[in-house]
Amino acid sequence: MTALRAWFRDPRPGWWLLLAGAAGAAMTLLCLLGRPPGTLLLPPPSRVLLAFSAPAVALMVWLAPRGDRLERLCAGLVGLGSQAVLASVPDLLAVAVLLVPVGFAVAARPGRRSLSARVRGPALAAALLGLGWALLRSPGPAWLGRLGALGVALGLVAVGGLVPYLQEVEDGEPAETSYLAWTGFLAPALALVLPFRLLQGHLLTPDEGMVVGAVLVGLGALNLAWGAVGAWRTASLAEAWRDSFLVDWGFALIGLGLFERDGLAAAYLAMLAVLGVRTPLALLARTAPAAGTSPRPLALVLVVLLAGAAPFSGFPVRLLVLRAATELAWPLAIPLLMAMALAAAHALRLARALGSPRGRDAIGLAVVLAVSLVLGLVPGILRGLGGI
Amino acid sequence: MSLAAMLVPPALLAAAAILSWSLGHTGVGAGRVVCAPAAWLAAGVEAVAWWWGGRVPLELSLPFGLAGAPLGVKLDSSIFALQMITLLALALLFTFQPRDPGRAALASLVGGVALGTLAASSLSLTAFGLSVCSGLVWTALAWDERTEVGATWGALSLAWVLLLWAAVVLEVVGGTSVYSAVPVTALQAPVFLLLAAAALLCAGALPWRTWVSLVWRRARPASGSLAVAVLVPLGFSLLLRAYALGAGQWPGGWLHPLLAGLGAATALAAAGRAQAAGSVRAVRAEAVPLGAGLTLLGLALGTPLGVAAAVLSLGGLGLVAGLVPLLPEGGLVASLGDALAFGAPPALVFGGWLLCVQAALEAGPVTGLMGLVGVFAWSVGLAAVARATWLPAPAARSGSPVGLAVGAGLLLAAGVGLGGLASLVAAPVASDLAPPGSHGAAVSYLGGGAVGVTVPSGSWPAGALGGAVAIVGVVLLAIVGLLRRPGREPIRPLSGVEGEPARARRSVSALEVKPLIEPPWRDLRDRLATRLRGLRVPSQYRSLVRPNAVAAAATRGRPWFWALVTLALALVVTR
Amino acid sequence: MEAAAAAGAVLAWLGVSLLSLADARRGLALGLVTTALGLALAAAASGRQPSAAAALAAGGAAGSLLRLRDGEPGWGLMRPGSTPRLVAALLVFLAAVLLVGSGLGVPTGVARLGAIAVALLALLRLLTVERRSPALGSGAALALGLGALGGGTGLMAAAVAAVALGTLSGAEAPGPGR
Amino acid sequence: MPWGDVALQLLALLVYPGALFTGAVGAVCELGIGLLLGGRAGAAEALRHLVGVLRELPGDPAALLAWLFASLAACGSSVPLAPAASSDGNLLLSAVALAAAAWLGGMAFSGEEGGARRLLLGQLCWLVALLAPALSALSLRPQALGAVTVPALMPVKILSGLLYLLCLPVLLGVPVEPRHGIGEPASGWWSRGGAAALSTRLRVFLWLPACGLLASAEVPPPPADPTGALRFLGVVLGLAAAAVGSAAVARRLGWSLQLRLAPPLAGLVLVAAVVTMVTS
Repeated sequence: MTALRAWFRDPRPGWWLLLAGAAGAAMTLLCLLGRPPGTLLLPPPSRVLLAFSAPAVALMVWLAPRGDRLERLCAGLVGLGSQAVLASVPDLLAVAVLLVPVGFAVAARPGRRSLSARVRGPALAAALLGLGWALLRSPGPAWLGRLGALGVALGLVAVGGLVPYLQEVEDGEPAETSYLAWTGFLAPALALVLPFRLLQGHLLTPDEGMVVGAVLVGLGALNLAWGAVGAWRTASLAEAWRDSFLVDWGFALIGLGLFERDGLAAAYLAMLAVLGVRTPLALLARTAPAAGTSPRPLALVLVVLLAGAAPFSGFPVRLLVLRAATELAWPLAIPLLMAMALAAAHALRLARALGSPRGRDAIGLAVVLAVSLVLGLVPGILRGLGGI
Repeated sequence: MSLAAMLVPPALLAAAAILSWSLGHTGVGAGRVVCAPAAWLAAGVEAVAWWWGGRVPLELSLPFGLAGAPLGVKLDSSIFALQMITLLALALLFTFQPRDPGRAALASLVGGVALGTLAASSLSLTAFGLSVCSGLVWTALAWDERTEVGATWGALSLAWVLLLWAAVVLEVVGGTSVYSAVPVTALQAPVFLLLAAAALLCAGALPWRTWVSLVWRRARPASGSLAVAVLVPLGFSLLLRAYALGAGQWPGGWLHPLLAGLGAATALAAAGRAQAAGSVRAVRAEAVPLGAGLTLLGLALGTPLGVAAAVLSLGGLGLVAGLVPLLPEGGLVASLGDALAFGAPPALVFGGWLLCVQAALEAGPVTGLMGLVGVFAWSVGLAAVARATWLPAPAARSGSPVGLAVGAGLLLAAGVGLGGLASLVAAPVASDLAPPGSHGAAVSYLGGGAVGVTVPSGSWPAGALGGAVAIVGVVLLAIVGLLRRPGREPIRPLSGVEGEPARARRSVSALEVKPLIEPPWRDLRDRLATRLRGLRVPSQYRSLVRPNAVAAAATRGRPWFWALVTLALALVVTR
Repeated sequence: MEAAAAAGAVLAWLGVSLLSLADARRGLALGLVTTALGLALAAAASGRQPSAAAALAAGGAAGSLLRLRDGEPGWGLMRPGSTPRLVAALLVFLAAVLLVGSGLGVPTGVARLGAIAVALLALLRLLTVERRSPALGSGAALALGLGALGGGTGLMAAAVAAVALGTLSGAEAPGPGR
Repeated sequence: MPWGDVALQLLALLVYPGALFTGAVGAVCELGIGLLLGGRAGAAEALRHLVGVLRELPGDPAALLAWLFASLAACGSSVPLAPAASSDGNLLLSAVALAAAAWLGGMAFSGEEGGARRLLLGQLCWLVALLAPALSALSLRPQALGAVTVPALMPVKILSGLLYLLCLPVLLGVPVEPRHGIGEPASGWWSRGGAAALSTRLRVFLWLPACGLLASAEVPPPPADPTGALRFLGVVLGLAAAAVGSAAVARRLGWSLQLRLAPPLAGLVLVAAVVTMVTS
């Protein structure tokens, strides 16, 4: 304990943050144990996702300046707990309700934008998800069910802060209060459980299923295009990083929307990549110095990673989502191909932003590369672990 | 033994990469010392094991997958030929091009991955390998310098993405992308076109300036030559695989003339660029595209002779990829090297191109005309070599005399031994991939032996006459070297009768040396780009079309925008 | 039962309308507690577990009490510029009626009407408000409204959410870190 | 390794119809030009030129390689009494070897791309003339093409023969630029400044392969005996004379006959070849 304190070596954060951190850790533990039974049930894919989230939190703490580490650890534990709860609560309406306090908890941390500005996205997501779910289950005309299906699909998109529900990005905003908290950390948990919740008990009529699928695929393609072009063309580097998340999310949404085995597997791997690779890289990009004139090979390999090329995490996602799209209707693959080819363009820029990391950053980068390699080379094992 | 031929060469290169990298980190700069022998040894092991193993095709499938693709490797006559071509080019480059340990390790790793990709047993695994190769090659290029890496990266990324889609379509239509298991009917024209597009992008065999030309114009050609040596055979291997997938045919007779015409156009365009180039390096940069065009011409014919000729021409390309970077910038030796690379007899390039054109002539009237275009390109290429001697030679590189001797020696030896190569390497590939019964067009007979090659339309006694020419040529050059008078301009003894100093001609600047033929479409791309840049939304519509305003509203998290989108979607789904 | 459910729904709608028209701590607290009581009444009348409904009411009440501890003092009702919110309150009720439609004949449908109205109005307020205290109040109302749409788990979660939001400070932070 | 074949081919390359024979025929042609254009003085000028070529040869690798390629081209055309089997001939081999030899001369055109451009244009048209009959007959064996007397192929053969004759002076480096005014000293055909000197110097090696190819591809193959060889030599010399004569007349008349007529005629030959291919 003393060694831990010595490592953190920082003033004690507010008691409520310590408490929240402890609560987050406890919630994570409860969700992992499935206690109380029936109320909290963590599906296998979410367990793997949680296993990928822990290193991301650790990296965030590790990269933080010494003075902020304990605070970051507490915030990370709260995030971990929230992620576990969102993934474990079987009732989607309860999930929607819980999104509200989680959204406020994230928005309440000090930041440049006001609390109300930061909480709008999660609040809208919660409302869309909750109302959509309620309409899906309520008796009434068919259009009401379709409206509910739309609400659920848009709710997922809004939770991730994706197009068309993008939130404002500001340079220098702390990671835990920026878009990263939702797009890169909390939303993947929901994205993985949502299809299972929807498919369990066959709640959706074919009509409603078509609406959910079409909205997810359509918005997935939109996010792909937006992310691929935006990350390449936008002036702000922070926005470029956010847009690069949109590319991963685009693949994931399309995979989810296809309601097909390979598509779900692609979404699962894409979410793991977001948590295990993209988010840590975005965190590293905040601390790494700008690229020098002669980049080191490690930084050059990053371009390959960010472009989604083999042998890194992007390749199996692309293979699976292409397979799913081609099985359903081959023209769906065309926007996917265009986005895959365009990813090569923005990868150069993002990698340059990571520069030539040294010391602590270089070690972190090596770890991320290793994680990405595992995801890229043996996705079968991870699919087995996730039961997909 | 076939197993050794399949597994040992890539393993050797990978081990050399690790060793070189480790030595580099311990401060021992022994990259070349480790990687060059590994490449030669890998080539030796592959050749010996393949022949000793009785040249029996072998396929090895592993129970687990790699990156979502079934993991398996295979070795047959075509893979053996392509791997040997790659290995010989790599061995030349590793031996005679200076590289620090890190770069040598990366180059060796690229070689190992390329060999593995060539041996992949499924199209999805090939796409995976091509993707890895592209990434590593990009890393090697960008590590040296940033020029021309963007275009290369873009082309190669597009290539592997297209190939991935082709593999996926095959899996969806045929249930698998394993070459030996795909039903013949699964290879339909759209899949083939995807595969061909990937192959041509990868090999740079297109009628405009591709990455293959661009990477050789860089100040540091080492990584560029590595990329060419590895990726060009890899690209052509995809077209060879297409024959295997289609049981000796491509899906649709129209595809053969289409790609053959593309090959002829590629060769002609490359020759046109070469004769208009502004520097010796830019001329040499077109040697591989010119050869790639003629190789594609032969390969696309679909006849056994065409396939065999393409394999031999590809062999020439591989050696050229290894030789050209070792040439000095100017002088007689450089000109001779250029001439061999551009198809002067009796080198392997000449033999391969000769057979490609003859195969085109024999395949039918239309392809015969394409062959004539190929001969035009060949002739213009030779003219470009002559014109290159007028261009100013930067004193940047002196090349590697020993490497040049070894490379040129290999080219000449392979050219003289064309008959042997044809009967032992090329003919088996042709009989495996395009059996005589498999194609409706003229089926040519290719006779090979120590004397030379014989085909119905005309023979080339490479061993006898070519050997005689090689012997006499070498002897003559040796005599000239001995007899050269002191004070005479040493590297360019092409003065006129009046002894006009060559230096005076060398002072002609690149700008003064005009192209021999000025094609009207030379600056078409720039003109089109200017025209496109000039396009604007008409002023009266600018108030309606404001994408920037929409983008700004979308990215700033405006609630009214969210509400608008949600309402619109709600209206759409409830209608 | 139908009458109780209808009364609860109307009470909830009145409460959330009050919340959306208030800018100061007392108005917000009163709106929140009214909303919670109305929703709890409607939920109980529509046959949900009484304990869960009571928990919802208790959570809402606790949240509203906690809201009283900070934020702008006074009631702050119907300040200049609040007319659009008043109009929105009416329109949202109509929209909720449209969404529930044929379900209005049964207590469950009526309860859903109130919950939907609360959720929509609270969301609208949350999307347009700039200051912390009203945002927290609207957030709590949103949670209550969404929770009231579900069963026992939803109601309990809503109660927890309302209390949790009540614990967050409504005082405006100085400088950029508001 | 069949050393016997190598020895035979070495003999063919160095002696007949290779280096020695090529040089001899070239020398005869150069002297002929001298006599034709300048009488005794011209012949003396040609002789001086040939002696100069011989003197320069040992130290001039370009000239030596050109001679070697020209000899290879000669071996590629079917010459009677050649030591190697005449069936080994290959038009494409000869064409490429001859083009390489011509461009070794073309290396001297630095600073005056006009000459090189002319050579390239002429060479492309010459390739059409050489290969158009091969396209129709689907063969590149000279003797096979020469033996073809199918009426359907005759128009292509005749047109391509004419085109070949038109291009021959350009290929050989015989001056074809229009030269106004009557009369020209024979020296103008050899010592025309440094740039073209090399190409002029190498011309001596190109006469036999260039004219021999036409002879073997257009004329029915002569019998493989001394009379056949003499007949072949006669045809070669006749073609050379025709080429020089046409060039000289064109210069006198101030026309650029070859450069004006060759491209359209090449197009015509191609069209005729395509029509023949389609119809036959």
